[in-house]
Amino acid sequence: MARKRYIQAVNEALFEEMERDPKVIVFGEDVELAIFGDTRGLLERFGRNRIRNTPICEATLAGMAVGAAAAGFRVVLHMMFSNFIYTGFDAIANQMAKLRLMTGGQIELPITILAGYGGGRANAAQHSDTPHPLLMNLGGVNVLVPATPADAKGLLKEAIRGHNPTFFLEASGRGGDSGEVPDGEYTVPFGKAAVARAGRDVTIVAIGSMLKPALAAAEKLHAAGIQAEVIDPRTLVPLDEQAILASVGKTGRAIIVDEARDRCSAASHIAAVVADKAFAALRAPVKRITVPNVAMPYAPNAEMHVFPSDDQIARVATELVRFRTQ
Amino acid sequence: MARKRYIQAVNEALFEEMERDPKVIVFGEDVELAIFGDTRGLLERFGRNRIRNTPICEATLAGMAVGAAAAGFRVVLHMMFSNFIYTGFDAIANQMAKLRLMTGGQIELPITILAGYGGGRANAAQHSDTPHPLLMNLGGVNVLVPATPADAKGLLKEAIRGHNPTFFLEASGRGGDSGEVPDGEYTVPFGKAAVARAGRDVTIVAIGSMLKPALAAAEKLHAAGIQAEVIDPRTLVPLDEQAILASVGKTGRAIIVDEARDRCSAASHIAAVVADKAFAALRAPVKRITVPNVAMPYAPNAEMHVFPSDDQIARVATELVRFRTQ
Amino acid sequence: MANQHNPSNEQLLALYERMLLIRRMEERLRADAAAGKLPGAVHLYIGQEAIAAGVCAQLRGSDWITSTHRGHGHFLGKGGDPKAMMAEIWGKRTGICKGMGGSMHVADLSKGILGANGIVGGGLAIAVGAAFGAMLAGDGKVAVAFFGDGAANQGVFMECLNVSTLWKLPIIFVCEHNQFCEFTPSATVTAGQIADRARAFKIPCAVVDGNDVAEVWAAAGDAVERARAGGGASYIEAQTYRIQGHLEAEALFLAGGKYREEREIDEWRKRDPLERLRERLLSSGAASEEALNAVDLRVAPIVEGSARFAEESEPADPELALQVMFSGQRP
Amino acid sequence: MANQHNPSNEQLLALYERMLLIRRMEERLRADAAAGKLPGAVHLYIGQEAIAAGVCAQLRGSDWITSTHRGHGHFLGKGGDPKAMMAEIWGKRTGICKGMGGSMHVADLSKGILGANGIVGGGLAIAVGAAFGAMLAGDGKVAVAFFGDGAANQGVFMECLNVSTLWKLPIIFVCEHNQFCEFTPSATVTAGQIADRARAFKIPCAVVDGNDVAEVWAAAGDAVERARAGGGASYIEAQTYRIQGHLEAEALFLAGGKYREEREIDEWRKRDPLERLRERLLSSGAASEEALNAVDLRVAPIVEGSARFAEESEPADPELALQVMFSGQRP
Ligand SMILES: Cc1ncc(C[n+]2csc(CCOP(=O)(O)OP(=O)(O)O)c2C)c(N)n1
Ligand SMILES: Cc1ncc(C[n+]2csc(CCOP(=O)(O)OP(=O)(O)O)c2C)c(N)n1
Ligand SMILES: [Mg+2]
Ligand SMILES: [Mg+2]
Repeated sequence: MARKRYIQAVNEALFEEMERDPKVIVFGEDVELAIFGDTRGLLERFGRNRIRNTPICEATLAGMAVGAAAAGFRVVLHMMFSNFIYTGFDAIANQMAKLRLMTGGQIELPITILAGYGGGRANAAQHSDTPHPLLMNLGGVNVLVPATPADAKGLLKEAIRGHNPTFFLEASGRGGDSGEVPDGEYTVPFGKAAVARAGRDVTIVAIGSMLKPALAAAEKLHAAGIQAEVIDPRTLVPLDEQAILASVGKTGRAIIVDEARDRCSAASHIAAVVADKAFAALRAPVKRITVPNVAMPYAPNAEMHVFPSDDQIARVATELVRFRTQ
Repeated sequence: MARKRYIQAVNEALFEEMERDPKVIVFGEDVELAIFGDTRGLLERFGRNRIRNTPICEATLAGMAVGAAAAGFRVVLHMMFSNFIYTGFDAIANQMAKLRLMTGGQIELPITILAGYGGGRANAAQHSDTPHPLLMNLGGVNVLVPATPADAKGLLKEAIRGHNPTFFLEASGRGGDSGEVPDGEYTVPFGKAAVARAGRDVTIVAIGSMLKPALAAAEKLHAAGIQAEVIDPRTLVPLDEQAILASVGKTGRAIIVDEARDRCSAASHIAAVVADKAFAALRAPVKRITVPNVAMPYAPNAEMHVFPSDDQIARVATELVRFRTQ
Repeated sequence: MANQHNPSNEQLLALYERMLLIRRMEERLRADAAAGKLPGAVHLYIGQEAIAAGVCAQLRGSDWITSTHRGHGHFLGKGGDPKAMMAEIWGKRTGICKGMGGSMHVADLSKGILGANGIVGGGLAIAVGAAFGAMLAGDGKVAVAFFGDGAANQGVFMECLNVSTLWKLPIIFVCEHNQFCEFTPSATVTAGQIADRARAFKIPCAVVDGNDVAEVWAAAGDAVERARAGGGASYIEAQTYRIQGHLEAEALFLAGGKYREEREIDEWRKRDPLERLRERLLSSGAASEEALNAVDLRVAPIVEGSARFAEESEPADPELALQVMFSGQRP
Repeated sequence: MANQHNPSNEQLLALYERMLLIRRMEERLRADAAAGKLPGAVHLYIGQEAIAAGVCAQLRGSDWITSTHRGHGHFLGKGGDPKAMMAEIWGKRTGICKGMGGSMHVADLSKGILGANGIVGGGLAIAVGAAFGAMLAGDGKVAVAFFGDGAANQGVFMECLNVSTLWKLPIIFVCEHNQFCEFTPSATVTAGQIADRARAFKIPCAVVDGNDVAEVWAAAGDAVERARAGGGASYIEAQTYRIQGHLEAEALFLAGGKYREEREIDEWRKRDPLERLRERLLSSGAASEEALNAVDLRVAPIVEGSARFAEESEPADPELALQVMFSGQRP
């Protein structure tokens, strides 16, 4: 184990997988000089046949990922900010997510798409979207939201070795966050949630960037005598329903915290799964703490205002624990 | 009142609003000859300055809608099949849905986008998507899913007179379905659900195309002594939460039927709202009946297989009514 | 032997056979569509056969193609199996995509056919990606993107021209200019000459008579040679005409509306690529009436057999969508 | 009076003042960014001022423009209020967008400024839509789409050229070729000449020295005249150079990486558009040192006042997003 920054973990995963398999290629805008830092050093080590800058043309880049994967490569496409996923959305939603089904399973598309998501840095509306709900609804792509450096490294390696299109979403501006990363070779499997903190009174499902405020809230709740269990799904497609249901089965209370806009969010979906499959265990309403249905404002105070906070999480958790049906 | 086909109701709404306001313009691919029939006759009546065929370039068409609306027009953009929304998604998600917020409210964007959605006609994966969940998550656009000719006409007129970008989604291939349409001038307000059938035992929220099987299921349930209440939200953004909650408050049981893929569907979201705000009334798990997380297969039998059916709805409703917590 | 610009008699005869196969298959589909036997929409390739046949004759089995919603000709041109295609269009489990794709998505990866495509312009970037892969792999493969004049108005076309030129990719853009985008005459939605858009990138361009298979074949030969030699992208515009409606059942959609004159269709029928090739073969003495009739006799049972196979096959496996959506994972 | 191709001395002096205002505002933002006072990223326009100033001088207040992530110059060029812009970039409620948009989204609808844009290429189609509106309204307005050389690789560019040509829209495409797309030299991602892409549509093209405001002004004059006369679209490519980093704080992102030579920047500094104009004014006797100093004295307090206004203003209303997301409706 060693403490590493998130971005360093991502960088290591790329390095190791490119070393391991010459079929791994990386392309995207400004990947050579690594605007986010995650692709740093790859050009020097692997050359322009393995990593290369592209023109700004997301529609084509996403389509090319499909073609290059069909031609036998393991493609890593860097799309920088999540909002640019929309610019390439035709090839993602109509081709990448559907081609395998449409060919009756003739094709495998080992494609990993990296993009930063979310707000909190005054990047304003066009650089702050949290697009996992849209991607989850597409049906043909995996969606990863690793919150720790260790998970980032392990999930990215798993994605690159995988067989299906996979979105690897990094919380924007959190590249500097650090955490313990296992030494040596490892991967993290898809569809296995992590219990980031154990507790018996209330389940907090914290998605991606929301792990931090959720853990902070759990700490505050602990001080108030409430033991929150914090679940980090780590991957949204596939989703570890069992882990969530097991926790709610124990606590009888569920809060889902999601940086996505509320409507049709991952929080909505997980809440729906809980209301369906853990109904008998529920002792209180299922709560979502999300971003309201607005585009992200620019001003930091306005941004903060729409963001889930640890206080808000702690408050809702406390209400749930106190909830009594009449 | 007179019986009219759905497509005729849409056509009347366009006619009437274009007559009423010279600022209403219509453009899109093949609108002059009306591939779906909904724009038939408009060219002859209003000329090419009010309705015109465009090249195939959805990205630009969606962006142009924004510019033309900013320049003072009420834009109706026909995008044919919902999947082509993805092709124009950049301008929709990054511009249309955000420009008003980003300008601090300086701008109004009276834009109505028409598109057919859903499967059931062997149109295969790239012509069968049901995109309302993605649009609902965007946050800056209204989403209408009228299921009857009367609602189609009234909601479309309301949309065209409105102040915000609005998606008007028509179930593909249902243009021939008919129903009673009020005579004379009327509109249907956004955010008001309809009680399509009253009942006391179970609430079935049926979205768009799913109204038909939901009503058929309610009929079957009636024969079996179960009185289902069928709620048609009619508009998903804004969503009439009160109507849904009032119904569930009465029945204690909720099923949401949605032709969208399950994950992060409108069904998920409505289930989440119910599990939050109607928790105390709930007597059984909240159920979603949706399309599984696959691209639509082509073969009619395979398509049928993934589609919600009246039998399935009736079966789930019966289970819910029988549900007892241990 | 023929040189690159003049197909040999043998080659012409092979082209004739391929074109005839496409034509007869399409005619059969036309009849079956009219009879209400086909589940989805079909967009027929009648009148454009010389393009798929001429281009694909220059390709190897392992080369890549991407196609359009009007993709049966490309599938057959590239060596796709007629039976498997027919069964696919019928939505049967014996179909090349097991009934999951249908007419607009016929694909055979083992033959380099990356699929027909229901999104106008959707195949362009996929072909560019495959060409990029071929370049990186150094495997000598070439990619061909077939697309319509309508698709040439999608911006992705320009993006693909740019990337392909920059990276000298082994790709050929084949624009089938059939004068229409659905019910819209192309001239009313297309500014300037499409070829000029490629010329802006200094991509070698050939604008050919798409109803003359020898012309198409020669242009494709040049382009393929250039691509394999590392010379980068080429653009071929094959001028032709869509004889059938945009889709079968067009009349239903039009409901009396009109976007072209019957006379114009008749004019173009006179330039039928198959008829022209037939006459050329006969008048040049390259083939006798008997030889051509023999081709007919070879093609007819394939078509008949394919249709019968399709009709008699089991419907698709309704569970399959859930199984194949992901590789090694449930959806 | 000046003719269309030679600005009068008065006009040149007005251009000088506008360019100087942009420059000084940007320098102030550079300092405030370095001091960590600005919440978000800022992309500065230093070295490109002649383009916004030259083009906008040919426009009326009611004409439309769309801009890019590097949009302060266009905002000021089109007559946007410096105080309101500065406050916006500071995220204050007195900002032109009430703090909701920030640097990348400064917009003033009342002045025809449809907004800076964080999506590369995002403004193109919006301008085409506005031009379409102007054509339909017959109100004589013109739309200008400012965009970068990087944006010219987005397919939407070609789509917009096509629609604008077809419909003879009153639009001017102004490509600011500043040699870079972020940290990528444009030449490595751009095949051929961008102007040729417009020429493929037979759109009149002018490739001008973007650091010579008189050249830009003259080309824009032609284009605006053509647009107003119903002559359709024009393309202007202004060749220039990005003097600042892609964004302030670029060094942090680069972490020692390098994509251009200091020497190259110095070369271009010698072609500074403001300096050149200053020298021209002086050497031609069009303006005296005193007159130019007077301009400085007019501009300085505007900049200072804007910065002070911004700094002293109240933060944005945190509830506002929920109020303005929709018009007349809660989100
Ligand atoms: C992105 C997208 N937009 C619109 C359509 C609807 N559509 C199907 S075919 C077609 C016309 C295509 O014209 P062209 O590319 O010339 O091909 P052709 O039909 O002439 O072979 C259109 C508009 C589509 N399938 N995809
Ligand atoms: C759709 C999209 N892709 C990528 C980016 C990231 N990005 C911001 S500016 C930029 C370079 C733009 O270059 P150019 O158009 O030449 O403008 P310049 O910065 O030189 O003024 C890129 C890639 C973006 N903002 N939007
Ligand atoms: Mg065509
Ligand atoms: Mg640039």
